[in-house]
Amino acid sequence: RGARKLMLMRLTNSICATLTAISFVLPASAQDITVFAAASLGGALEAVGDAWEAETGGSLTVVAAGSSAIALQVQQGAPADVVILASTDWMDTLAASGDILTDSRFDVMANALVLIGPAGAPPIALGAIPETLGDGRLAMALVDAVPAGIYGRTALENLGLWDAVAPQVVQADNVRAALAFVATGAADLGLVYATDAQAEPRVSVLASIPGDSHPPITYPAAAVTHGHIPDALAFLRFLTTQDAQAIFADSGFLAVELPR
Amino acid sequence: MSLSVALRHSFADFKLDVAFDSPLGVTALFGRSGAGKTSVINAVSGLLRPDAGRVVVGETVLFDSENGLDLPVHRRRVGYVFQDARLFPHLSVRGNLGYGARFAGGVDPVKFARVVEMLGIGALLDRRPAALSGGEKQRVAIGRALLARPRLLLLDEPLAALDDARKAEVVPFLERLRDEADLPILYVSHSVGEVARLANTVVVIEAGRVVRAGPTVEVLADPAAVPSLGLREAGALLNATVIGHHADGLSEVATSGGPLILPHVDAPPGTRLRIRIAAQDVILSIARPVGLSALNIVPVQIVSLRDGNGPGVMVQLRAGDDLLLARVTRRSATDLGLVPGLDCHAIVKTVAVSGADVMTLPANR
Amino acid sequence: MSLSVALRHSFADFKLDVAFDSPLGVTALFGRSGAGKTSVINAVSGLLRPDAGRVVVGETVLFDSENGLDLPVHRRRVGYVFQDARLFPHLSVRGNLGYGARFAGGVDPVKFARVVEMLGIGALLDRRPAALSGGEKQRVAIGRALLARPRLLLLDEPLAALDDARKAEVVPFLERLRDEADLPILYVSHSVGEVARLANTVVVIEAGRVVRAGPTVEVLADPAAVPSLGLREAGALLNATVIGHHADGLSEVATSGGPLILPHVDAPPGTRLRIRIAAQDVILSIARPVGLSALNIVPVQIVSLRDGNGPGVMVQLRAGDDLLLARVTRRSATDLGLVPGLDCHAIVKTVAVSGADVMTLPANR
Amino acid sequence: MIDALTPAEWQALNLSLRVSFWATLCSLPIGVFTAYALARWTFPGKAIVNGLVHLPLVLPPVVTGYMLLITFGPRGPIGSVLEAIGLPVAFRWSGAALAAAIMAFPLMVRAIRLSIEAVDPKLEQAAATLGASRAWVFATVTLPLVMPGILAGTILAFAKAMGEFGATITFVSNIPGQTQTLPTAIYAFLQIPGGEGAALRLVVIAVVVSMGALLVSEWVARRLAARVGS
Amino acid sequence: MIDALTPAEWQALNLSLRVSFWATLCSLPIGVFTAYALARWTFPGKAIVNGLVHLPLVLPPVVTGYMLLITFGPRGPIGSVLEAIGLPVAFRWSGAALAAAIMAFPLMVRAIRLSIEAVDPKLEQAAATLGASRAWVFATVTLPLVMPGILAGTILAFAKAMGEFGATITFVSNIPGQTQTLPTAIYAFLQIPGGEGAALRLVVIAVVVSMGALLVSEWVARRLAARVGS
Ligand SMILES: Nc1ncnc2c1ncn2[C@@H]1O[C@H](COP(=O)(O)OP(=O)(O)OP(=O)(O)O)[C@@H](O)[C@H]1O
Ligand SMILES: Nc1ncnc2c1ncn2[C@@H]1O[C@H](COP(=O)(O)OP(=O)(O)OP(=O)(O)O)[C@@H](O)[C@H]1O
Ligand SMILES: [Mg+2]
Ligand SMILES: [Mg+2]
Repeated sequence: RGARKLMLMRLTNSICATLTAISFVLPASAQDITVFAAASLGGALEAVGDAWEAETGGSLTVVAAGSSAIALQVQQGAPADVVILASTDWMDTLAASGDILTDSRFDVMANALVLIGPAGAPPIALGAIPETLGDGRLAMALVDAVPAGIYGRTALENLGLWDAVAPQVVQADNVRAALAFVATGAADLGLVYATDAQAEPRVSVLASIPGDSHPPITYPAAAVTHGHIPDALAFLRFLTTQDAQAIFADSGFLAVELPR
Repeated sequence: MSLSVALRHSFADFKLDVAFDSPLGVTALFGRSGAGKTSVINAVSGLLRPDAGRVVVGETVLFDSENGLDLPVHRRRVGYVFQDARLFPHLSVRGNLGYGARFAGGVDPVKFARVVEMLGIGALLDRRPAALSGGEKQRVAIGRALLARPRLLLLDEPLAALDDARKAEVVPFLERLRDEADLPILYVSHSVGEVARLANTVVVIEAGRVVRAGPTVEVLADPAAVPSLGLREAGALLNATVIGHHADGLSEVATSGGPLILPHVDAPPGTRLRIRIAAQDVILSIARPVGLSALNIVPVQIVSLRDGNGPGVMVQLRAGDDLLLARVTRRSATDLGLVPGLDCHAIVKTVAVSGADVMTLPANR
Repeated sequence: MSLSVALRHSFADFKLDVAFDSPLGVTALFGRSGAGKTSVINAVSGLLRPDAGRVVVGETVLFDSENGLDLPVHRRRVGYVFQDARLFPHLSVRGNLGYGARFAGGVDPVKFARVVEMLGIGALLDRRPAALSGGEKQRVAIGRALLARPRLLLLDEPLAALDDARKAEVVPFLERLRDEADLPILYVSHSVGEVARLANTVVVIEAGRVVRAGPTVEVLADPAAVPSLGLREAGALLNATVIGHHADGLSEVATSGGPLILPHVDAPPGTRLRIRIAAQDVILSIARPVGLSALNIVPVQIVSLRDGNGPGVMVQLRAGDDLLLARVTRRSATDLGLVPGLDCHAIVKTVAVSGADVMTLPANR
Repeated sequence: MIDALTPAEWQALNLSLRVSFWATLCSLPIGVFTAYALARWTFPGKAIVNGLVHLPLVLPPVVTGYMLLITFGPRGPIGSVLEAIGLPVAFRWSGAALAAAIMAFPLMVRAIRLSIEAVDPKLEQAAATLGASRAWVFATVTLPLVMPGILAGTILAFAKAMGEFGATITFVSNIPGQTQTLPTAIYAFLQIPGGEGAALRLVVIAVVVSMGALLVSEWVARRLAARVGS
Repeated sequence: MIDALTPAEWQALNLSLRVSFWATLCSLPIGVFTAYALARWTFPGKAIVNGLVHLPLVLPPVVTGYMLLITFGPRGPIGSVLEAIGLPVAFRWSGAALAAAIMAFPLMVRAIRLSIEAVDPKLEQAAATLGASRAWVFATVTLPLVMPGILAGTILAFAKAMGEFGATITFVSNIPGQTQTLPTAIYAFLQIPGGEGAALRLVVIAVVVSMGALLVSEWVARRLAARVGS
């Protein structure tokens, strides 16, 4: 069954690639598309949607939920054309179960981790985290379950800081909640995405976490097998355009090398 | 219609074991508080499932433990007036009254009006039960049962909370029901006077057992039954026929012992009556007295004398074919030399026989 | 202790406007169903807050709308026996009985035993109210109120669900309470007989208004009060003193009209009594009759005659310094030529005066 | 807050109301039936039914949502049947209503059950002696007397449905106009930088609507009580 | 499921039980008081109190958690005071209990309130005539008669506390041994691919424990009913 599915995917893949190419040449036609995206991308994608609409006249529906929920839902047949997750693991799962067109998968953008503290606090060196923390708390997303938490933990391990701070880590169910711990003063320091830190006036970035201390934080996107593939591919391609990438950059995301 | 009841049931520390038959009409259940009267009625209604027994109304078997027959409560069509009124708090008085009728083909407006009038609840129809007095609640409960077109009426001290005037209005209505609709009635009361008028059969219960049962005339005229019924309530029943009505509001009736003058009886000449004469309302006189305000002087013969545990003696008298009871002091009995066989005169005040003591019998009985 | 009540209150379609004073002891509230008796009692207990009024027990003002005084219910310490028993379903009978005592310094085991014995509820102490019969519930409710050491007893038809034998045990107890504890009692009943014995003051309510109020002796001996009290209940009160007890179980008492023979009175010679003689138990005779089973023949003089709306006439009689009532037919009155001023004889059967009609008065009154 | 709602807010509010309304309405008869069965009957497996009813309360909502997704999803055993007969619920507002109904069910049943248990069986007996069959007794005596409990259960269920989030987003996701209720919209706003203001607006809307419903229910309850009590 | 629990599972179960137990126990008197006030008193602001009680039901749990964080966090107006007097709740199991209690409060109050409203005021009046002050009437008549409702409210609250997740993790995070209850552990497992098996183990544990509590409560309720009814 898997093999047949894979063949089918290949076939449709190539057909669709052609169609996509045509669609870009042809005058804009209405292309309504549904994107299931990691919740943290919601804002940026809304803006992308406006651009998409202006460009093609089609509407974009952004469905924002946790990456795990999206993955499960797509596996169960959710009406998604495109998925964009905050987790490569879950995208791998979808690929393995044949719910995405593997050929259409690519990383749309990237993110970075930063160390935050209360607004106005002076920058510190990473090595000084334990002292700065004292007996205070370090807010992170779930270190075993949520991508931001997993990345953060790996980084701290690679930086040799994990054992020192582990007892003081407070884990939130998502990175925004971790941010809230710092923003409300409940935690002294936090490890969150750069994108989140940027828009929160109650926190300051105290340090950046080097990108090489953890696997790259990327946002993979792909077309859903049971979705409307031509439109999905068209939208995926639109994500690689300058207009779209500019919107992501505005929100603080980092550019990645895009497929051509 | 006949009613036949046989029941056995055990509560934690009370055993009920009663059986009685009543060939027709009204059966009165007497007994002290806690004797088991309500339990019997509950079993007949189906609310209490007895350990064993059989309940038959007319031709219909309501319950028979041997054949595993147990008609559901709502199919028994008993009109049950509970000791506590149990009105539906969410319905108006009107809604309560009409509740049962909807399962029996709708409210008959004529009967509704008659019942409402008799019970004096016309002004209350739109009130909720919570805004009624104790007696008003009880009256509505009576009306509710009557209007449900039951095939058997179960009345558990229905008149206890009512004043005498109201009682005097309700009893004749029940009487008519019994006669016109041939409706069997099982009636619990503490007052013999209330029931003697209605009942064809009297059943006396003590501690869950039947200690006496039989036709009302026999039980009430039996000096031995006096302890069960209460001294003040003892009294015999006389059969009589209306002779005529006098201009001064009195009625004359014929008994086998001679004519009697009674307060006005609302029945045409020829109507057969039953009259209760309380034992303590009868005075005995050796000679025929004169110049007395009592209008009724009946020649009688003493049948038996029975000592009570007080200073009283219960004297059973034969008046024609009927039996009378008189309660006198032992001293009088000695002074007057009362012995069985002695002829003397029973003096009965006309006013002592109240409307509640006179009941009309249907022509066909 | 005295009780003074003045109340005004409006329900949706019922207006209560009553005022009465009773200088001491027991006040009986009479009235037909829905007359407003329970409302009066509720206002005295504090459960109903009347629109205006004043309630004073002895020296204590319970309620005074003018001074804005409204003693909370639990501080009034009224022992209220409700028309519906209102037992606590989660407490055993023992728990119910002891409930009030804990707020009044604990249960007095002697009194507890006495009350339990009188009410015959000894075997029920560990049961829950749900497993009691109607009369048993009411008895427990009476016990609960009595054991709460109240300073005022409010009894709303407490004996309606009880058999005569039980009533005969409870009434003397209330009497003793009244006398020994000087406990004012407000007593609602439909039965004059039940209350005449106890009450010092009678208040008759009709449709929310007091139509008669006054000392029991006066109200009961007043032919005009008969319609309010009910024909069968009319009867006068005689003052008497115990002379002695005879070997045959009868007692002799002296009245201003002459000696009377009564069933045994449980009181030593010299005790002052009050005796109720129902109007319908009195026969009038022009000549002094002989050879009668009735032991009491009292010379009397006719004071007044009053026609009822039936065929009866209420005759008020003077017997010595006391007043008696006799109910006779109009025909007898004419036949015998009864007119005010006429001397004649009142015949009273000894047995017609039951224990319930005889009440002892405390020596100091 | 003072200016009118944005179309997106309207949509979420509209959907939340629709979902909560239908969730409550459709579960009401089942809730009353279940409550009655639990209160009055003894039957084998009663404990299991009781347990099942309470399950959504005990489990983290995600788990309930997950189970719903597996069962009622387009590829689930029940969902595929529903899909086949043209009644799909997954990723529809009807699915959101299903999730809300299931999450609110224990609250509704408990309230109604409690009220049924408080009805004096003596009144039901009285109705039976007057000729009312079991069903009639229920309809004419039990049900009216249980109205306050039903009302309480309904309002609890409605409030819960308005606030239901975890099971909903897991089961039917967060599709604007289809399954994006107020709570999931609030969540979505909270997940993006700078979304707190928008989330707060939605919170206020949710609070205002729910408090309104609550006030109405209290008023109705007082009316009901007055009808019985005086 | 057959083999013994892992230490981590034990820890989460232990903590969940502790949190739910204390949440239920401590909110019980307040719940009874609130229910009584709502059922029997009229006071200004009653509607507001009623609304506040229901709020956690209406709001997405995250929002409640966020509000708790703002109020009871170390910098919050109440949290800072608690911190100062040595009773910190943030990131403690006591905070988890607080969150669970607040989330469960509306359920508890509704159940108890419903029962209080079902108590016949005539019995309370009877108690008053026997000399019982308001407080005594409450303690000796109302309270015993309301026991079934209190029991129902308690078990509802306990079940809700066992399942509470959103507000808890938002308020006190997920610190193993401190604030990692069963639901947060389950949530964490569900977030990683392939975590379903481990999550299922925990779900089963949660279900078994809660059903046990439910059975016990039903048994106690039957005992209570039997005491009053026969
Ligand atoms: N809460 C109420 N609202 C409106 N009317 C009421 C209320 N309570 C009583 N009533 C009316 O007030 C009148 C007096 O009632 P009350 O209970 O005092 O009568 P009662 O004399 O005790 O009668 P009963 O002998 O039947 O108990 C009745 O007509 C009754 O319907
Ligand atoms: N559910 C029950 N469980 C245990 N005993 C009961 C139950 N119901 C009644 N009893 C007992 O059975 C006996 C008979 O009760 P029942 O109600 O039939 O008496 P009753 O003759 O109607 O008395 P009353 O005149 O006082 O109403 C009483 O002793 C009562 O205590
Ligand atoms: Mg009875
Ligand atoms: Mg009354």
